[in-house]
Amino acid sequence: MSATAEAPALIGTSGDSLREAFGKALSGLADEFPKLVVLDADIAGGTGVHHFRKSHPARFLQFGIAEQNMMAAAGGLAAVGLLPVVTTFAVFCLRAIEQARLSLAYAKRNAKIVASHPGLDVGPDGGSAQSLEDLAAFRAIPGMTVISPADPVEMALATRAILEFEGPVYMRTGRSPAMRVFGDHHTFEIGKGKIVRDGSDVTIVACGVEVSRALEAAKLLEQDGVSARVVNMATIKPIDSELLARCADETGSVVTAEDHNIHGGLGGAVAESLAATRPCPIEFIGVKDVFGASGEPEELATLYGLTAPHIAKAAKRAIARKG
Amino acid sequence: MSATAEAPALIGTSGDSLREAFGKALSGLADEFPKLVVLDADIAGGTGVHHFRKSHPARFLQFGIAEQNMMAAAGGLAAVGLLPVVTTFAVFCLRAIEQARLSLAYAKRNAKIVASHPGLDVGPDGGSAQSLEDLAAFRAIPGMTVISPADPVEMALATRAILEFEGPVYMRTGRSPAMRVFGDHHTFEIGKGKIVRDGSDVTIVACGVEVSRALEAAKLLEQDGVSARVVNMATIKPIDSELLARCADETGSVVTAEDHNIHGGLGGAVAESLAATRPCPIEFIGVKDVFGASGEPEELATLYGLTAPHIAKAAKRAIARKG
Amino acid sequence: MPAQSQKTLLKRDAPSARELAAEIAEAARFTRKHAIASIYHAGSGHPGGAMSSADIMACLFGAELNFWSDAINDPDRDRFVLSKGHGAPALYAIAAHHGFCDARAALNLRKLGSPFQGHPHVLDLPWVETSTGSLGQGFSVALGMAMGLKLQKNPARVYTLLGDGELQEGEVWEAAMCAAHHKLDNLCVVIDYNKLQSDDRNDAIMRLEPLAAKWRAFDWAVAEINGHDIDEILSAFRRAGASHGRPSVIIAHTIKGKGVPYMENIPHWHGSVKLTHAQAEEALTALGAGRNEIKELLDVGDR
Amino acid sequence: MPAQSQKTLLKRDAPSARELAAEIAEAARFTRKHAIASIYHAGSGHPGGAMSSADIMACLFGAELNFWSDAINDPDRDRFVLSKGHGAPALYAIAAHHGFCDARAALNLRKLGSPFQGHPHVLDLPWVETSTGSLGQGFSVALGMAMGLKLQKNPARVYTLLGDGELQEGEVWEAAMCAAHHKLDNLCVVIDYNKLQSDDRNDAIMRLEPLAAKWRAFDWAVAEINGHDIDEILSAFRRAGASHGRPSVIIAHTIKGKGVPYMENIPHWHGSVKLTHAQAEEALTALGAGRNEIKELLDVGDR
Ligand SMILES: Cc1ncc(C[n+]2csc(CCOP(=O)(O)OP(=O)(O)O)c2C)c(N)n1
Ligand SMILES: Cc1ncc(C[n+]2csc(CCOP(=O)(O)OP(=O)(O)O)c2C)c(N)n1
Ligand SMILES: [Mg+2]
Ligand SMILES: [Mg+2]
Repeated sequence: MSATAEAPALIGTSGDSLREAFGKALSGLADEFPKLVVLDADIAGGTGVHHFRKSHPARFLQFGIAEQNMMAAAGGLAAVGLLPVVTTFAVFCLRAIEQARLSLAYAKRNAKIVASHPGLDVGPDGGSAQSLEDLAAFRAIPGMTVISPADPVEMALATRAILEFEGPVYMRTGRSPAMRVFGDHHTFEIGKGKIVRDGSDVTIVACGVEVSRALEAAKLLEQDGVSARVVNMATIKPIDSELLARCADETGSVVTAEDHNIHGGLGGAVAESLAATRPCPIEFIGVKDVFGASGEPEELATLYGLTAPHIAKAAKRAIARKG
Repeated sequence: MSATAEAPALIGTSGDSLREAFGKALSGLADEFPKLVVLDADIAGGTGVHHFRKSHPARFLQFGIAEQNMMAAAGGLAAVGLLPVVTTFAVFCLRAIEQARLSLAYAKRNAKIVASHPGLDVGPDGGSAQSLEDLAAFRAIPGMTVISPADPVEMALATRAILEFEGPVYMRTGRSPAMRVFGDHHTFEIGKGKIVRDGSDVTIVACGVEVSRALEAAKLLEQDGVSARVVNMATIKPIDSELLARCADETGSVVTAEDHNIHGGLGGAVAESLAATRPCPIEFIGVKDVFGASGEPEELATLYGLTAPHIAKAAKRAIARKG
Repeated sequence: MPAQSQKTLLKRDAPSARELAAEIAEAARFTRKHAIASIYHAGSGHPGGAMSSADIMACLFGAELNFWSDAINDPDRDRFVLSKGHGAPALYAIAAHHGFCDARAALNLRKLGSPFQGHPHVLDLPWVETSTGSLGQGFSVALGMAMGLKLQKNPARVYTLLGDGELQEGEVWEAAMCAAHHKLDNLCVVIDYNKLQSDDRNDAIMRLEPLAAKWRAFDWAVAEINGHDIDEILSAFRRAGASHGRPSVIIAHTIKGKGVPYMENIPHWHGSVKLTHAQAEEALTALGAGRNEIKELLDVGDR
Repeated sequence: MPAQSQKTLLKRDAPSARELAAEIAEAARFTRKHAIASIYHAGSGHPGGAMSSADIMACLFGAELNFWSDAINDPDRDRFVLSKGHGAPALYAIAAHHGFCDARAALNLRKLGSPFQGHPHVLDLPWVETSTGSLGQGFSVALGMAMGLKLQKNPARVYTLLGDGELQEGEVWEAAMCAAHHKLDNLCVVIDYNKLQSDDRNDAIMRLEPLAAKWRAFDWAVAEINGHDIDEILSAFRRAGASHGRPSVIIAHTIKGKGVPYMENIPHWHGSVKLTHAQAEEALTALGAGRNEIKELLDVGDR
């Protein structure tokens, strides 16, 4: 038998990516949510829902490479009492955003959109595939809840939470192997941020893959005698304004960190919230309004300024700006 | 001859709407910009480019009701040396945003997107047609310039400016009759905000139809002894951070006002900018994360909180929050 | 208004064919008159496409959909989606005719506080099945309903009305391909083929012909009919209902503005237009309204 | 690599038909081998669709496009858009074969700092005509180019290669309708009809047949050919070039993974896959590479 008779190694079906955690969680929840149906546009292997296809083939709905039709059809499935979960890459969710707006959000459908391949985390596919806009764009849709969990444990919890939640949700997963941030007793509640490390000089508010980098940054800062608080802000919308105001009060400065354009996403949500409650200096970690490129996620994070040292430096700048 | 033999009165071809000003300006500039071509998706009568169709039929390109193809095709037209201006309603620009992202912005094409029918200004067509998301969504695209002029005079100037500017631009016009704000000697520069009324207690930063309402608010505030500065922030991206920081320094509090969701648009841009330079209390005037409804624009502005009295109240709240 | 008030499979309970056709013709006239009146009161709206679709809508609501107005929450009801959402005035009028809403209330088209928005909105009116207004989407939503009903072994059928200009949206062909692939024979598309769209004739804007060949190549069961002939419409629905393993499309040749001579086949009357009192009066007269009825229709409201 | 170095209308300067076919076959082999090697080095990428399109790409670059690599800025050059952007490895390889870029540099596929991104990017490589990677868009961009060239009375032609799965995108049918309406006979679409897409056969994911009937109904000049037969490909291009008043589509029946037996017709090899050294070696051997060539192709770079 030739070496090549084995199945090829599909990239990124690595057991520890957020998309895998999502796909497995979804399969596991299927019996508990009998109305759940999963919609795919020919990238189940990429989004993690190949697990669901295997476990529940009759409730796996194939739309082909046609994201607009899939997104609006989810509205029809919800209208007849099913619980549709639309899955594709983040950048192709953007392709169907007007459908998400009218046929899901405007109609207040109980439908979920789950987007894999967000941000630089996409890696070698390159700039065309790296969505840096989705958090901003979906956040602007009235009534749309926007979530970006941080690790596989939280992803599993969030998957349950969005199925229990009534209303349209946009949730990011991730392509690359994700660091484990939380223990087995982690809990997740939509709309609630969580202090995952305490500190008094500055608060780092992060989501998605940036949470583990923020924790790393906090360690770096500690070595320099800076006490940094880290908040996992897994729900970007509605943002936890109460927690943010408290953190601003208690630490006096903030850094936001996200794998997204610095405009309009988590940073925008935090800036809006604090400007309305407790204005304070904020430094923004994110991609600085340029497109990404091919490369490994860690290389890209370094090049575009998303790593722990970048966050730590930003924290010092934020602290220096305190009134 | 029966009364009905006359042509019907097309709604909103009122001479003083922003879309009309845009359509006429475009026609007027055609000879100066010989590479200019105008793309339409069967709503020339709605976007104002029926003027261009009439004056320059050979350079008016009809794409039918197919916004995605139109948007990406603009990339091809630009690639072969033409200067394409894509026109449709704001909500249908959203339908083609992934095309704008990849085939225009990522490819750095010199192409312009001009969107009519933004926000509540759309009026009786109702919530489905009232785009409250476009400023946020297009602002998140790397390298995309985002503009929303305030009155017909400025619209004419901005139309010239975007044709002279090299790179992708998203510009909002407007459906309803617009108040004249500026005199004949008004000037317009992309990326520059402008103080259109001076004041010292608070700065109202507005764009589009909200500029005239902001000026009205400043008058109301004056009667109450409050001195409000009004900034016309016609360029939402890149935002004029320098001017904003100066206004925050000099007036200590800010109100933003836009015909858009309060999340991610002008308010978001201002909040991000000031958080990075000169944090101060901001109050946000915009649609509060709900969809609009049918009604006349002024009625809707009242219902959803976009009028001068709403702005004036917000200004007082902002002032009260000054440290 | 039909006499029955409990949910009824109309196809079984129908009166004689001739009586039914007369009822439907009357409903279509009502639809046209009320649509015109509501657009007049609104001061804006799209009359042309409301007129062209009135007979189809009257057949749907009068004979084809399997329920009356008291069964709007019955899970077994057929679904109707007005994918060409700007045709709302016709939907509101036929719904009013069948008692889904108050006919005078429905004249408050496009007014603040009224549920009769410019485009139908599912949260405003309980018998509107989904929100439309952005062309192409209603078809996809209808497809999702058809798919979901089949999955749940619900025998209800799903109908959706599309404009011809709407067929230029790529989403329509995504949905067409998908419905055929999934053999959604519980889905029936009707095309209001009035040959005009916003600005001009389809042929001038973006040619659709050969239209039946397109749908056949997308593997649909295709019927071509006169969309103003009630017998033809009803029999096309019957044949669609018998289609096995394939979704059905009914290409209904219509006249935009049908019934209002000065509007017929004139692109300008697509909308959104403001009707003068004289124009509304002339239209209603042409539609057979007497002086009292005209007064009643045009003198309510503020204008 | 061709001898000419100034811009040349290949169609006129072609060597004998037999020589040309031999040159193209050699270019196709080069393309397949380099695509495999680059995907091996990248550790990810889509081999199946690169293999299926190699012969078409070789015909395009070797005979059909009217320019050599020194004329990439000539406004009169023909344009080629790889609408199925994930086929980039084949594009980079054939471009390297014809001297548009360095062949060894092109092995740096998907690497940080390399211009050979996972999907072709116009700002990274001067001979890439537009950025692709989101299916459907390249076709529309090509349409815009064809329209713009015609407007400017430029006789250059525009070619674009689409995947079969890509045809499920509605944007493709928007563009198809639009190109026919505007009579863009300077536009030629080639479909890499390898019957497979990401996850499975088209038939299982979303049926495309009857495919030729669809394009005919959208009013295109249609040719169906064997996409691995160089004479058939060249003659289809010739007929497309003679089409008057209509855009042309060439439905090229191909085999996904063609040339690498263990990949042929196996959906898994669509991508994005990681090739082991043994797999790459076996593929290159099947493609006719000798031991030295294999060593040369696989031992550059870090892996
Ligand atoms: C996606 C989208 N693009 C544009 C419009 C604006 N629009 C409203 S109606 C219309 C013309 C529709 O023509 P057709 O489908 O033929 O409708 P009918 O003739 O039946 O009125 C257009 C372009 C829209 N509603 N949705
Ligand atoms: C709009 C869009 N949706 C999804 C994808 C993800 N994707 C990349 S390749 C592919 C399959 C393409 O199949 P096909 O067009 O047949 O290409 P080929 O067989 O020639 O490789 C998919 C779904 C994409 N690139 N763009
Ligand atoms: Mg029509
Ligand atoms: Mg294929």
